[in-house]
Amino acid sequence: MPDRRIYLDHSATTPVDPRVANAMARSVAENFGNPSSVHGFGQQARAAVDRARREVAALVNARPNEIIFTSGGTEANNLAIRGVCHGSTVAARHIVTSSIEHPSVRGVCAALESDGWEVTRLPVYEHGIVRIEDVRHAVRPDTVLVTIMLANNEIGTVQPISEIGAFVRERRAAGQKLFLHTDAVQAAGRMVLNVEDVGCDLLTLSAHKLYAPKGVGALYARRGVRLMGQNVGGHQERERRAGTENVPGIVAFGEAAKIAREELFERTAHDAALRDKFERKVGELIPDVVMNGDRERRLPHLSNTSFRYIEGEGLLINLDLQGIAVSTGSACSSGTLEPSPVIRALGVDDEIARGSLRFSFGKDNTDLDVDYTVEVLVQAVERLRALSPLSRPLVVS
Amino acid sequence: MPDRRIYLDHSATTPVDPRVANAMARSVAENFGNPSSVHGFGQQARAAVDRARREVAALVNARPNEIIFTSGGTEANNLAIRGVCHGSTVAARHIVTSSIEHPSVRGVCAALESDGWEVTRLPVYEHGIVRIEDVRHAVRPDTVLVTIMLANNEIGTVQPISEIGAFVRERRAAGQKLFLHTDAVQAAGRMVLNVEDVGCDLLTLSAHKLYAPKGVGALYARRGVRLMGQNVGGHQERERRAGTENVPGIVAFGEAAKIAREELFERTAHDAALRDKFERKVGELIPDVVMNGDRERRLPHLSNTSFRYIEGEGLLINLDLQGIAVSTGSACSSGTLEPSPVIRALGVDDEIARGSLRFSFGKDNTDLDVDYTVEVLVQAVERLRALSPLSRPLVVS
Amino acid sequence: MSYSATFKDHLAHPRNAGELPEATAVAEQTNPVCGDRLRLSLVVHNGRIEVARYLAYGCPPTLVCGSVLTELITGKTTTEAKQLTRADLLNAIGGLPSRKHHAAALAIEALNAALR
Amino acid sequence: MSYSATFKDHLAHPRNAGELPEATAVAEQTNPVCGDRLRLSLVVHNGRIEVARYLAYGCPPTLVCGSVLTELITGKTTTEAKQLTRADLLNAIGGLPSRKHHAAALAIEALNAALR
Ligand SMILES: Cc1ncc(COP(=O)(O)O)c(C=O)c1O
Ligand SMILES: Cc1ncc(COP(=O)(O)O)c(C=O)c1O
Ligand code: FES
Ligand code: FES
Repeated sequence: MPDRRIYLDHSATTPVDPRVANAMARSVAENFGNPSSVHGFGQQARAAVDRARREVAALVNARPNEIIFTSGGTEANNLAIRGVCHGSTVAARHIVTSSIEHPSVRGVCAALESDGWEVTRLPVYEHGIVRIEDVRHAVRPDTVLVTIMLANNEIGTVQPISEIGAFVRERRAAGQKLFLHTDAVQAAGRMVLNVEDVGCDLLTLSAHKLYAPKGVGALYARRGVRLMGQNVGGHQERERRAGTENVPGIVAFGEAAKIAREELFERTAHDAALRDKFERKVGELIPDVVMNGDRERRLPHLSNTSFRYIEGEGLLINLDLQGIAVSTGSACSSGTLEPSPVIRALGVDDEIARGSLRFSFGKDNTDLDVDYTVEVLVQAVERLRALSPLSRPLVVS
Repeated sequence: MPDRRIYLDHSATTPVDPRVANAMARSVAENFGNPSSVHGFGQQARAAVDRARREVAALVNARPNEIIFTSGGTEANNLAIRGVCHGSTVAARHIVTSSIEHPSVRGVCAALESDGWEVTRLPVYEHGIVRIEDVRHAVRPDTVLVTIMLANNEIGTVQPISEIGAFVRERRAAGQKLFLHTDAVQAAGRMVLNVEDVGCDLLTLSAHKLYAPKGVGALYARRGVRLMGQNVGGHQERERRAGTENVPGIVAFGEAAKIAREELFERTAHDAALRDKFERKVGELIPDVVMNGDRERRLPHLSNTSFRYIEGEGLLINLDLQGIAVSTGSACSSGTLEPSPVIRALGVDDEIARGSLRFSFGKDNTDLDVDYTVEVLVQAVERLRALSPLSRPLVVS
Repeated sequence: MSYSATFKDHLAHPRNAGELPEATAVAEQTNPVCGDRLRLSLVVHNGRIEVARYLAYGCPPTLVCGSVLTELITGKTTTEAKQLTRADLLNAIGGLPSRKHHAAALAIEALNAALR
Repeated sequence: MSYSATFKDHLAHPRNAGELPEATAVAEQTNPVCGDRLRLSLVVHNGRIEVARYLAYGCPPTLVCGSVLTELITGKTTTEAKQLTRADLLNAIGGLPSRKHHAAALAIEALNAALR
């Protein structure tokens, strides 16, 4: 293992904040009761879950009873999309989504498609942003759900969800049973989130992107949204998500949500400063790079950069050997042959798509981390480019 | 809060073993990477998950790649039952189950029923045990799944799953696509479990009944069982359960499984000694009690006792006020008006069903706990009986 | 289902539990749905409830409603007592989840039957 | 996707990277599915591969197959080299997940093309 280890993959997951780890450890020791139990041990655990629910609600300006705890962002996305579609009382069977959703949203939409639902996937053009006109055109009288992420996990672009929300509300005022779901897993803790302003009916969160542990997430479901439970057979979460609650995970999530709210501006400023410095230095020191996604409408902590002539994974492993952790595409699609569908959706050529790396900064990164990373990166890119046939014509003697 | 607190509700959930809590805390601090990430942080987390998988597999004598981690027993039951039914390639739509399943199994079966599946619920007679002849009669050529729990959560009775397993294998040898699922949430850590001997195709586990934290469970799915994933959109758990893994929970589960295996005989002997002493003293000191469920074929740690003339919840709260935690019915059905369907399935009268309490012992309980509990119980039963009109004829002047 | 401290106190220390050999009025009501039962014995003298006792079988809210009811009515005239509503009783015990309101209804019915 | 130490070493320190101005044989193959590319330059003298160089574009297995292949063939006669199979190459690099076997196939194809 290298001496120095630098974690620049905060969009894949974040280290657990020691304050959060403490809250969790305390909960493991003190609140081991089953929140469904009537006795004191149970009620103590129930109270801890309720406190956490208030904190998570506050993070997105929701009411506590609009928060459904799940096992993570993936489950929340499954519950939101299937829950609305299976719970729909109208005969309509059409969904509108984008072409750059996280695999979990993509996966549920594809599953519904094979059950006979129609799915329209909107383009995002070269900047990686959906156009509101496209949403207006795509929504039909038989559309039940629009599901478009708040911020993308690979390129960080922020989608015009408030505008989409306003449009969906218009349609609903006109009598259509249409709902808006947005996956805010990457946005939470990295921008101000307010479900009233966003105007969504459902919103997905995941704790482990907020310096809390993996295995817990939440779905905000606006009061009145009809949602068919997916995990059934228990009265937990007001009958919308059966199963004994992950009490320590939920307590940790609550603590992390509280800190994320309190330290939001500090964190975003910190991350953005590092990210911007990183991009400036890379631009200066490495030729033939392409920075993917809109420059402005994006999350503060993320840089997605393509290095021409080389492929991302070889570069990733070279960085990893020097202790630097980054990613290609989403962690979930790693290990597939296809270049990232998100980068491809930008309309770039295959080489750019395959040559992209995601650097995502977090609260514990430092200026020195950036310097060291750029230094290592410059050398690794050079080494791999020296190996690449792409820049050199083939001369057959 | 009372000075002395005695936890006798180990079937609802167990306190986390300090060794398990330590393993979990270490994992939170050290293995925060996303197991799907290619870099070192990710691979370290992946290795931790794999180690835990081996331990959980060993607990039931399965192969590691037959273990699917879930968010708990409820999700594992949902995945098993829906997964097999939705994954079935034959036109058949019939399920055989028992009338004393946990609400999660009951709930999924009911959900499938409203989707058009046929469900046969087998009686358990006065001892709370399914008869193998009934299973033989109930299975039809179009039966896809038999789902019967290994041990019941309210009365602790152990079902004849090996015999059922042998029968299911016979039918499969004869060409029927029939599978056997068993919910072993209560059995794990309390009896020897071996999927080969049990002869089941799917088996459910939940960590928090094994002195590990809530929010993690597992489904054993025998190699070759066709299972349609329910939480979709990610390649985790070999495409059978999408979503970033609950790494600390899984690590804790692995540690708890290891300890449960090592200390099984100690623990069962300890629990059985306390339970037997408890039942003996209650029988001696309190008149008009009925002990529910078979006396022999049951888990070692659990006593389900009905106190005639009084109702369980009032008694529960009286005990709770003195620091003793027990339960009525399953934790999950608490808060409903109906007396426990499990106790009712024994064919007892309403008064016995409503008067039942579950005392479930665990590794940290002591002899003194039993003495104190019986002392408090004797008084509380007397107090409540003094209040009960049931034993006294109504004399209208 | 978390009960208030007052509620639990009534459960652990029921007030006025029992029957009255010298009762001038006795009534027992059973809830047909859940089987909960409440028996009320009163000594009414000069139109005033001088002593009240109850017996109850059923869920905690039923037990507590009996206890609180006897406290409420002791010393009241029968006319006053007849005006007691389910809502008054619910207020006195600090509220109940709505699916338990029928426990209060049972107590009021028993009272009215005893006063009839 | 966890790669072996040897594998990573080849990735960090590719052996025989580059081209040969004095090459007697050059071939480049592209995988039609994924676009991975391997270019091989050889100096063959008296039926023996005296020097081998490679360039590669693509996933880590492709880069490593190029590096390991050049090590394997240097010093071999062309007859010997022609007998090298995909399996030999996979063995030499310590195995690959099956969906990456086509990286080894690409390397063997490039070798055969150069020796043709
Ligand atoms: C945008 C987005 N949605 C959903 C998820 C899934 O959340 P989880 O990892 O908690 O399953 C992730 C992260 O993996 C994500 O980045
Ligand atoms: C028999 C049985 N099955 C399933 C479950 C559900 O498991 P979990 O609490 O992990 O959702 C429980 C416990 O609640 C149980 O006792
Ligand atoms: S259960 Fe009906 S009033 Fe108690
Ligand atoms: S992706 Fe095809 S060989 Fe590398």
